[in-house]
Amino acid sequence: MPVTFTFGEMLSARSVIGSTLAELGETHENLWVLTPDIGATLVEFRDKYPDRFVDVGLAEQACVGIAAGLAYDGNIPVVSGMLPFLSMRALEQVRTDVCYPDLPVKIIGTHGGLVGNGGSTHYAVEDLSLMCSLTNMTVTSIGDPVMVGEIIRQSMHMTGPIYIRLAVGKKDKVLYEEGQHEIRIGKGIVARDGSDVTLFTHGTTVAQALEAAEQLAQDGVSVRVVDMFTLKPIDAELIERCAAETGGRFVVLEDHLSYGGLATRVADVVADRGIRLESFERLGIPQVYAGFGEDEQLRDKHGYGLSATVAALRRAVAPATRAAADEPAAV
Amino acid sequence: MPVTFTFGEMLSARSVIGSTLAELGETHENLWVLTPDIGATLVEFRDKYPDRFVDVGLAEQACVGIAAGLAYDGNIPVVSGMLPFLSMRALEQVRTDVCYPDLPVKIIGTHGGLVGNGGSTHYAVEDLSLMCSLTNMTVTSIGDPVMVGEIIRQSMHMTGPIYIRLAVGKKDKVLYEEGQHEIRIGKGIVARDGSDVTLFTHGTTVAQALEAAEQLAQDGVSVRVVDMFTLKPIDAELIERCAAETGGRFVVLEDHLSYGGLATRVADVVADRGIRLESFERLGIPQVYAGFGEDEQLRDKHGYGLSATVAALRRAVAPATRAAADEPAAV
Amino acid sequence: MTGATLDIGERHSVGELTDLAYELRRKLLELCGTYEGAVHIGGDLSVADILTVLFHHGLRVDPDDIANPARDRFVLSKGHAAVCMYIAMAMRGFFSYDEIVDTYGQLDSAYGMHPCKVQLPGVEASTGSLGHGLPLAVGMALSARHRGEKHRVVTLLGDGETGEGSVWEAVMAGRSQKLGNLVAFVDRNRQLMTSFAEERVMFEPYPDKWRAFGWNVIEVDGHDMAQLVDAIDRLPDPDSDVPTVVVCETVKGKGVDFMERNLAWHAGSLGADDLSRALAALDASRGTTAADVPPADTHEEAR
Amino acid sequence: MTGATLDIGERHSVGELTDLAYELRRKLLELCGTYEGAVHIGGDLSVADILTVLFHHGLRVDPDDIANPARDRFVLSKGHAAVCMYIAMAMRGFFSYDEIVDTYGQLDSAYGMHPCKVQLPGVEASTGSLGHGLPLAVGMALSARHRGEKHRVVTLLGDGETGEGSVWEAVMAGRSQKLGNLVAFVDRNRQLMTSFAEERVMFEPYPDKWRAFGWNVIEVDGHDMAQLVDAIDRLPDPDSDVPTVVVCETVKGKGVDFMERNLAWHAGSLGADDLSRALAALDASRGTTAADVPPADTHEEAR
Ligand SMILES: Cc1ncc(C[n+]2csc(CCOP(=O)(O)OP(=O)(O)O)c2C)c(N)n1
Ligand SMILES: Cc1ncc(C[n+]2csc(CCOP(=O)(O)OP(=O)(O)O)c2C)c(N)n1
Ligand SMILES: [Mg+2]
Ligand SMILES: [Mg+2]
Repeated sequence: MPVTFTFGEMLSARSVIGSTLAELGETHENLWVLTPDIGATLVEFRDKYPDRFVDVGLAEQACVGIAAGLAYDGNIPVVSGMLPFLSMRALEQVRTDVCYPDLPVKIIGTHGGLVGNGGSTHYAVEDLSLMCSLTNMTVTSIGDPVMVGEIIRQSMHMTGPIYIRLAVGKKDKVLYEEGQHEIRIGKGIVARDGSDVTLFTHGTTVAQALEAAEQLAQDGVSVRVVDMFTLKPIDAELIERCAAETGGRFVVLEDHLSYGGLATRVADVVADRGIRLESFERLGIPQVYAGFGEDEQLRDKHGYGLSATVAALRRAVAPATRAAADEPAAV
Repeated sequence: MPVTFTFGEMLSARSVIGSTLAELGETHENLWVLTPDIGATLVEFRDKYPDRFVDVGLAEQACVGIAAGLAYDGNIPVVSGMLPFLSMRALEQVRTDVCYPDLPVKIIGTHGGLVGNGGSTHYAVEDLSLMCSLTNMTVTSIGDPVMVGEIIRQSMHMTGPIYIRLAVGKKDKVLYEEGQHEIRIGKGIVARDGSDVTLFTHGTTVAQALEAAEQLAQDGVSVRVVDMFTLKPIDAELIERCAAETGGRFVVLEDHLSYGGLATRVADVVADRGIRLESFERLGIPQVYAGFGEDEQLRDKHGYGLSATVAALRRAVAPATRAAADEPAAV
Repeated sequence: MTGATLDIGERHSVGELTDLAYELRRKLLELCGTYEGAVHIGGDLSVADILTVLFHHGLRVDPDDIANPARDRFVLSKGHAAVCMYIAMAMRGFFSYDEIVDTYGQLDSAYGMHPCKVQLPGVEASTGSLGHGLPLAVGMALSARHRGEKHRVVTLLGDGETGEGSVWEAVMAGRSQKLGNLVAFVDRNRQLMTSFAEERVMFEPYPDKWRAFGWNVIEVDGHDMAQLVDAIDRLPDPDSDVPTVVVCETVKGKGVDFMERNLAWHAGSLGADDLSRALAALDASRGTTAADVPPADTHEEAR
Repeated sequence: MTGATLDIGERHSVGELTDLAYELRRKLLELCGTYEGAVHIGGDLSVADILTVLFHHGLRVDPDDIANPARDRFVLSKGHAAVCMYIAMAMRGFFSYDEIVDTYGQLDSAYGMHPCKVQLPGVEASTGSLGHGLPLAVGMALSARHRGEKHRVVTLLGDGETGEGSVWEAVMAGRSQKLGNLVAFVDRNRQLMTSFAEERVMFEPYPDKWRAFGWNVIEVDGHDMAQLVDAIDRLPDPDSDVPTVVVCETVKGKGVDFMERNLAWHAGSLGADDLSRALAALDASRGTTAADVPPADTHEEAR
């Protein structure tokens, strides 16, 4: 049963994972769900399909390897867990057992970004960079809780692996009205149109981006917000179009290290296509281990909160824009 | 006893590792060498300092964790092994146990790139991307066997971690005459000067880059070859200077996926600094798992061998240069 | 433990240690009653006795000289019990309990959900991702051995944590490197985060696993202070060849009836009402050990 | 083994199997004599009997129907013995031996240093990085169990490989998932790449480790064909609850005196001269088992 929702409402993305998988378990008899002891949201699936639910306990490597073994035999395994561990502890298994034979294993989890106040062992801040490094991997980061269900559903048709990143996933704002945007893996979403500057973002910071755009609108600045929820393959056409249509002004905002994630994916396209930009600025996690604090506090502290986003957008549209001083010293 | 060498000679980089560590073991009583059963070249160190040599067998995770434990107690541990395994199997240990507390652990190993004919489980083709993703990590890739010793020696003064990548390391050409270049971690080496186009590279393909430059010279094209052996922190000043001094024409050549490695590091700088390029082309491993074959065969097959390098340089200096057709379809 | 240069500090009787553990649990519950976010209270309560006996009897450490090279090293491998360690250390004089309560989990606090050596000198390693502590401890024990130091390296693992392969790699390394100065405590509370042990992961025969990996095994009731003290006093000489594991039979949530062996209390927070209920339960449970708590009803659901 | 629908193929006597293993070793040495690069000949020779008994007696597989869902699955976890598997499979009719010899390790060959399922249908998984095969096998066995299929999933590991934590995670999972259809062979040749077992890594008491992890353990001389056949014939019903490990006591380099228990022959290549020496040694060693080969002189050096 698809979740019903209302635009602007708060929803738990985790519960969307749970209910979507339980729904798909019905139509896909080869769908399995595996977890390394992070199964709280999978209870519905577990209770309906106990034979296709595998909790291996604390054993991320085996979890991914077992998923690959299932996939070799024609199954569609979903590995669900906490991304700081799934993206690193099991990385070689993801690369060698899943990506190399190009198996339809889905990795989905929470704690992407400086979220959850667990401290630096518990933040996945380089996960998108790691996953984009892997051949055959499709990499996504989702902010809208309803979209989580949509992406999982679309991914059922994929022959290769996909990585789906969430933030904490306990309380997430529904960003899009039903049918408002075409949602397709590999295509960015113009979440808000605009013509002065493009603000690229993904995941948990899409809501913040929309808020920043709204503030700029009050100054008469028209900000385009692109929800680039697919980082790999990247929507290069859209990036090129945005450069042309928003005066070559780009700001990239993400709850991820500011190098290696979306900002770097955009920089790759800019270099490959010889796109001439007027300004380019990254808002994301600097080269530090962030410590404790609530999500918003950490974003503010590390220079990619709402006010920093507003400031960066203002800088982007100001004359003589290149803000070289903002470039981190050594990266 | 430092290795003596002659320019142009073939030398085993592995034996340089072995002899350098054995030499440093004498002056640094807190230097340890650890390996997960890849100890053949460490015999000299092992025999001289058996108490500071730890072979844990097949156990990459423990190897890195133990190294971190040693470093917490004031030691300088070197972990030596095969990079496909060290860079992935132990990645979370590298991130969480080494990089987060910023410990002086050195990771050095072989099989960076499509080398050694071991097949796709045995090639480290995304390792530089992975390592550059880690905060506090210094990332290097060395082609000249003598330089390997120099970099290890320099790294003894570092307070944080370093990653040192080699190819197979059995037979490597001495590229630089003694004292010819200043070698400093964090600074690129202009291995050959030139004014028409810059060819950035690192590691095993530096020799190939020099050969390509020589061929272009016969056509009257002046190629600057930059050995960008430090990928992180990247020498942004040098990149900016090269853009200005070689007509904004860049080719990046590397035995690594063409996204995520040096080419991407350069693209990051280009975007950050708003560098206007006339042309930019990546030569590296495309998004495939490469299969079997000897090093040179695989480079040729995958479009980054010598002739492909020569062709790319010619394209770069040809009028109306942007070779958009060469951009991979989906990355 | 038989250290070399560092004095063990004040000597406590088993009764005093039991009182200290009670005090530690009280403080834990109080923090859990005031802090808004979730606290890993289940796994904290399950190691309160172990951490008490370590910081007040077992470990040769000096709160006034935290970098003394002769100190015993303690690595909290089950890093989610950080706050229990912070308070145990505060009670030993390392930190201020009030500062812990006042800043826990707040921006830039040194006291967060998992121990961070970078931010909190006095803890020996940054942990929180499970399966990391034992390899670190092996490295520290190797270093001590090499320097001829006589201190021990002690680590505390969750039983679920020992599902991690990295743990068994380190178990093998500790044995192969002949580290008699290495001691692992396992909090054998028979619960993971979302399941009971044996329900989804079969750990039994548990102590045999360590034995088959060549370790010296001591089995105790992890809430019986006399047994814990005895285990520590029986540890082999740090110069010996075989590392020791102390398998502590424990109860997750120990001391608070509604939390005991209850999957819903892996982590949680107590309102003021629940706090007084919890404190009353704690008083009622004084003097009980793991053997007194009935086995789990494994049909109950994780929340 | 007792499969469901697939026939086991031609039945061989122990004597015939022994001859097939001899033949396999001959072919291995010949390839090692012609191919210029290094071959993992030590670890190949150590599993030649195991792979022979599997492909000619144990595994219900059909070279003419490689995707038959009822087939037993075989995962070569110690992927560096790939060429030994290729030849064993060729002898069973899967591949052409000549094609293996002609293309081994060459550009775009399907036959390379480590098995690649993508390039070589017929092998069940891409392996080579050690510690991956058992988790894959657990997944395949789970799938078979779920579908009510009666086939087995068999994997072959190196003893050194079982130092990897990922192996123990999968050992635990295989037991917890109650996979009686899962069988692991361990090539217990007591050598890693650069050291002898027990010298730097203590594996003993080795079979106890598997027992303590809840597996059914069978111990055999891995070069004694009668014992190997017997072990396979004694495997429990695939529908039973406990996975089985067959710990095979073996000799790295078995059959060639100058390679036996010699660290220098983890990998290598034979010139024409050495090839004839090796073949002569092979003939001389016919009929010997692991028990006949003296223990290693562990003071010899790895090259
Ligand atoms: C590598 C890793 N995976 C997952 C987690 C999330 N997690 C925290 S506690 C826990 C359960 C641990 O069980 P156990 O070790 O028995 O400790 P207990 O909860 O009983 O204290 C899990 C899965 C983690 N911290 N690290
Ligand atoms: C994860 C990993 N680390 C290292 C290697 C390199 N390597 C190949 S074989 C080998 C030794 C393996 O020992 P064992 O499992 O006993 O197999 P044997 O050599 O005896 O056949 C090593 C270290 C590898 N293939 N995979
Ligand atoms: Mg537990
Ligand atoms: Mg072996």
